[in-house]
Amino acid sequence: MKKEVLKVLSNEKLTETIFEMRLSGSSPMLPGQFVELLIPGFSLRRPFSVAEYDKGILTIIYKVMGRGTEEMTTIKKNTKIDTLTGLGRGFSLSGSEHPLLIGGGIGIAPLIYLARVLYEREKSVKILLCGRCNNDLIKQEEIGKYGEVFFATDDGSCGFKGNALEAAQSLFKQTDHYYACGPMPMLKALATNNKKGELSLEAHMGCGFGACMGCSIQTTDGPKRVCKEGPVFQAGEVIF
Amino acid sequence: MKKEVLKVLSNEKLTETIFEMRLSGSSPMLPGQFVELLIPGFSLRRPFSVAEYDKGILTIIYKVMGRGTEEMTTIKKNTKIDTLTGLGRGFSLSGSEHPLLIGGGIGIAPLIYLARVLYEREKSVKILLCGRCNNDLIKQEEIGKYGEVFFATDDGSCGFKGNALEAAQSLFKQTDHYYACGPMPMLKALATNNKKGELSLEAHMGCGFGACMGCSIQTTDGPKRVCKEGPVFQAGEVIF
Amino acid sequence: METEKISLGTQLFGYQLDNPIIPASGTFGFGYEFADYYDINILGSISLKGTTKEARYGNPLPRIAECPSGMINAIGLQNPGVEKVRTEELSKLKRYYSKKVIANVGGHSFEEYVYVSSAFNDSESVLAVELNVSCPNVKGGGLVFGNDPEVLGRLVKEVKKSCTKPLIVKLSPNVKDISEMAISAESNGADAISAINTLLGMRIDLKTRKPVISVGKGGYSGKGVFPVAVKMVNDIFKAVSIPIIGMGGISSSYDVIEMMMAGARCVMVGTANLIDPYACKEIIEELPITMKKLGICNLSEIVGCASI
Amino acid sequence: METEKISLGTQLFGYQLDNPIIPASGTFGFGYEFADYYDINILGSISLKGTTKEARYGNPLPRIAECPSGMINAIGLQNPGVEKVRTEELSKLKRYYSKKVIANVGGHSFEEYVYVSSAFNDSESVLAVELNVSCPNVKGGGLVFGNDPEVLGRLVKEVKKSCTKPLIVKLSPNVKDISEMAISAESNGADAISAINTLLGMRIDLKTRKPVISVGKGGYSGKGVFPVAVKMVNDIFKAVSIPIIGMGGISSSYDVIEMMMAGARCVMVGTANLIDPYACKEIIEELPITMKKLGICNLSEIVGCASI
Ligand SMILES: Cc1cc2nc3c(=O)[nH]c(=O)nc-3n(C[C@H](O)[C@H](O)[C@H](O)COP(=O)(O)OP(=O)(O)OC[C@H]3O[C@@H](n4cnc5c(N)ncnc54)[C@H](O)[C@@H]3O)c2cc1C
Ligand SMILES: Cc1cc2nc3c(=O)[nH]c(=O)nc-3n(C[C@H](O)[C@H](O)[C@H](O)COP(=O)(O)OP(=O)(O)OC[C@H]3O[C@@H](n4cnc5c(N)ncnc54)[C@H](O)[C@@H]3O)c2cc1C
Ligand SMILES: Cc1cc2nc3c(=O)[nH]c(=O)nc-3n(C[C@H](O)[C@H](O)[C@H](O)COP(=O)(O)O)c2cc1C
Ligand SMILES: Cc1cc2nc3c(=O)[nH]c(=O)nc-3n(C[C@H](O)[C@H](O)[C@H](O)COP(=O)(O)O)c2cc1C
Ligand code: FES
Ligand code: FES
Repeated sequence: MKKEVLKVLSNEKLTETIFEMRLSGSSPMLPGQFVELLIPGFSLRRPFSVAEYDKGILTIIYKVMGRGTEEMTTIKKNTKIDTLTGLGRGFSLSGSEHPLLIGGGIGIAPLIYLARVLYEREKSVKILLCGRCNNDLIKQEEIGKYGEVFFATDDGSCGFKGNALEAAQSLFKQTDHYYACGPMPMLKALATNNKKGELSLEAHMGCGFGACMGCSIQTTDGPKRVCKEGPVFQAGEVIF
Repeated sequence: MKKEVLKVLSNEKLTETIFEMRLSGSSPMLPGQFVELLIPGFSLRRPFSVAEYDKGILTIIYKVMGRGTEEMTTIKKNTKIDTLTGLGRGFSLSGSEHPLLIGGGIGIAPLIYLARVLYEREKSVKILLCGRCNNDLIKQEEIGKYGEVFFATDDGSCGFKGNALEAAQSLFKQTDHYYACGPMPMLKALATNNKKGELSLEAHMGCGFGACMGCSIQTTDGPKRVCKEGPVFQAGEVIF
Repeated sequence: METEKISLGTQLFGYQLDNPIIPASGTFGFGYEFADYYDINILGSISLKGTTKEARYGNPLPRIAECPSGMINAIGLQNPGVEKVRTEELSKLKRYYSKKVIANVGGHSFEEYVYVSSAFNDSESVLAVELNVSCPNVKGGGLVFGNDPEVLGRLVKEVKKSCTKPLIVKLSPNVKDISEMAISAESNGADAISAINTLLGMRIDLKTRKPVISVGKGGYSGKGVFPVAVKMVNDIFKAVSIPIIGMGGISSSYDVIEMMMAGARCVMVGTANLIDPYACKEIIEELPITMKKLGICNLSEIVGCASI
Repeated sequence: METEKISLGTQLFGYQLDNPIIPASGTFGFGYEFADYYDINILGSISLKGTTKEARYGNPLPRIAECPSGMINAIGLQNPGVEKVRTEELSKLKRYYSKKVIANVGGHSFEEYVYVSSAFNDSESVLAVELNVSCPNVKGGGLVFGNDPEVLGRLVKEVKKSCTKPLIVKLSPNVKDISEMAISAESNGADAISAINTLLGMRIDLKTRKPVISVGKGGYSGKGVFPVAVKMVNDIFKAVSIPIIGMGGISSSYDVIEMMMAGARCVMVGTANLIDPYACKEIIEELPITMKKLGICNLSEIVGCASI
């Protein structure tokens, strides 16, 4: 963890409710790790997964969910943001030659960086992007560069019509390890069905670096903090 | 009273602890009236007398006293400030042909605008500037344009050595009406000695426009609000 | 959802309020001065400055201290006395405001509360009397009426005997259990509860090394008290069935909705008026937009919905 | 005044603290993890996470809700149980921190408080035990130990019989009169008072229309509680003569000085650590500069100076 002042390079709309912010000045980040931004006017920091990282430049992709993320959309280029970087432990990067990445909604964000790193390590990467409709499936092209991409939408507007678990069933057969990020019900369904994977979880956070116990989940190995031992957990250890 | 967003044109150091800020976009202000600035990060507005006003451009002169005024010194050109303008009732501008203006310390600020307006109305203006030392006697040159200026300092570093009342004694004889602004003990001494004048008072304010009764003083005519019936009162009516 | 279909109306004691926004006592004077800034007829009602039997100057200055997220006041109930309020202030206000208002009553003894609250019996423009029970009981040795349920119950019963207007009892948050107080007020005849009054607070001037406020302590209000107010309003909601007027730190339409979800039928806005004289106007204008965003058609559907 | 002549030192139970800054319980874990961020030996002492007899997971998520000027938590005393704390956590901390620490003790019955607080009798690195009396008394029907002076007095007396460490009683602000509680603690043997614990608060999620916190309410802390804390510390200062450890919303060296002027001998910093992991370090570095500005040579000269 480092406390750093990052500078906004850009803050652009990707869809009606999803934005991409690029920030410079960040210490190195691993796929699956997250940062916490202090948005002026708000008491607690907002946590976001790293969606890309390259030579000090950090990208986050965020969805407008409440008043904090709404305020974020108004942040201008060159604004300086008090940030905690390098938070949490990321995804394991070795162990599987045929990984499957499953992203649901804004949960796609951390998989972009993960996909690139696995691709650069010459893994054969498959990626399943899930959402309610085509609009949710962000960054399709970019992700396509790193592996074979599959789609699933609730309304069938893109790819398979159905939920993540249904879409994953056939892909599970072709992989020995999956990485998933998305809404809790999706993660629960996946983990119940297949324990050979890793899940990136969310929790309301008091601190983001292990001090407050605000984010502790129950695991087969006792309580663990999403912000410190996580946000990535083994699919088999999380008690839902 | 108007709620307006003013733009900072300049914010410059006059002495070690006194600054001058010029703001554009203000509705007309009368001498003795005040404005309230909302400084980001602070809950209550800060009240300041108008030190000059000309065609929408408002000048305030402020002394660093605590954390709010300290923060103000860091405000940059072009910053927009949420301001209440046109607060309070100002000095009476007619009635005397030979007015005497007495300013103590930062209390000199509102007398600059007052001096100019009286001068333009062709009054024969005398101005007594008082302070602990020469450094306190700001804007000597500017004020000099509007009338005959006298000085008094506690340490004798400029003009008469002594306090405002002592220095005023001989000048009182040459005037039928005085205007005073400065520390409470000075105003009390003047008013006790000579009732033919007006005093501009200060008080901690909850609102600045008459809603909270936070600033009520006792007068011979019952309680009056510094922010609404004041900040200028008849020397004879204030109960100290 | 169409913004036009959104309804802000609510009822209090059978009287229709156009919206649930009421400036809180002590932060809006006697109302008429705000008519210089906007048409105050947009307000649901107005709670007037706390009124006592005799005119009061209140506490020496300073009476105000800033806090990181609000302010402390110790005005000490400055007011011109009930006679002047009833005759002069109410009729001045009537020139600018055509709806009914709430008379806020302070007192330092049982007798004073009874006297002042029944003085409004014949004031047509008074919708209800709001009893501020946070004042110290001078005759009772400085004890506060507002933190002993038994004493509060007796006070409410006494006042109800002679005051013919609906009675709102305004509770202090400086208690061990506010629902106990609400229950005592309700069972002794209160027609509504308003809450919260200010939390006791103190600031010190680091240069003089003395309290900022002349009398040492005062009442803390503003954004910083909002979570405490929401919790207490919800406690009261679960304890009584009379309507609740919620307040404490409200400064936006979001806060209004949160307070109503906690259990408030309408809300009062206090400190926000002091920092921004247009606060109530802005909240009233924002409210339908925020309701639309949140899918709320009718405010009555959300009152107390957050109770678990 | 020379910055070098400024002294930050203070004494607690005869033990010399290099400065009055102590991270508050529950906001600094068991301390050692902060050693990754800075040399924690600069801290006056550390108050450890609240400890109970058995390991506890605490409340379901979400346990955290944001407030305009602070936060609400309902962790529910997650901790690994006193045995592990005494053996593992304390020895891990010892590797990074050479000074003595404060063991914070929670409990849901008289027996549990007595058991846990005396479990530290032989822990050399424990300077004192801090009794968190805001926990509900499960056996006593959910009543809280911390809001009835008589019950609190009995608890303190019981604990003092077997706990050989100096005893700090940490008071809850959710009471009618905190000085009553402090007097009861003192007269039953408490060696110091710490205050304030969190204020009860609630936030509602406007989209789900339910409380943010899984269990509904929680404890409000952070900048917004500062004026309440200053007032209560001052009330306690006027009521008792044992030392007071002041806390509640402290986030700068100015706040430290204000809390000490209200009556605190040393202070604890809580929520500020969560928003800025370097908060305590920054405050300790700022403190001599601020003291110089204000003409304070020695912190002991200002303790309680604002009492009027
Ligand atoms: C490890 C981690 C990584 C995340 N990565 C991303 C990402 O890459 N892109 C993205 O869009 N979102 C991400 N989130 C979720 C994001 O943090 C929330 O959507 C955001 O905090 C909501 O803030 P708000 O002010 O708009 O919402 P409000 O509901 O107004 O926020 C109120 C409070 O609740 C907290 N909160 C609300 N929802 C969440 C949530 N889902 N998780 C954690 N805290 C929450 C806020 O931080 C704030 O403290 C991540 C969350 C975590 C824990
Ligand atoms: C009508 C009026 C006109 C004024 N004109 C000027 C002026 O032209 N130039 C100038 O330098 N100062 C003027 N002052 C005083 C100025 O408002 C205070 O010095 C300033 O508010 C201090 O703010 P702070 O945050 O630095 O001090 P802090 O002590 O940190 O402020 C804490 C709180 O106390 C209030 N406060 C502290 N001192 C005063 C005071 N003397 N009067 C009112 N509120 C106070 C602050 O506004 C704030 O709410 C005027 C005050 C009034 C009432
Ligand atoms: C300056 C001021 C004066 C007040 N005077 C009164 C009063 O006379 N009677 C009363 O019942 N409450 C009074 N209050 C309390 C408010 O009506 C309200 O209960 C409290 O401020 C909490 O709401 P807020 O946080 O929105 O201000 C006063 C509050 C302030 C700030
Ligand atoms: C996340 C969190 C956990 C806490 N846990 C404890 C605890 O275990 N024991 C305790 O006595 N106080 C606990 N507290 C209360 C703090 O120690 C402190 O009394 C309170 O937060 C007020 O100080 P602050 O405003 O500086 O945070 C906790 C506070 C927070 C925010
Ligand atoms: S958010 Fe504080 S421990 Fe995880
Ligand atoms: S400051 Fe509110 S009435 Fe004067």
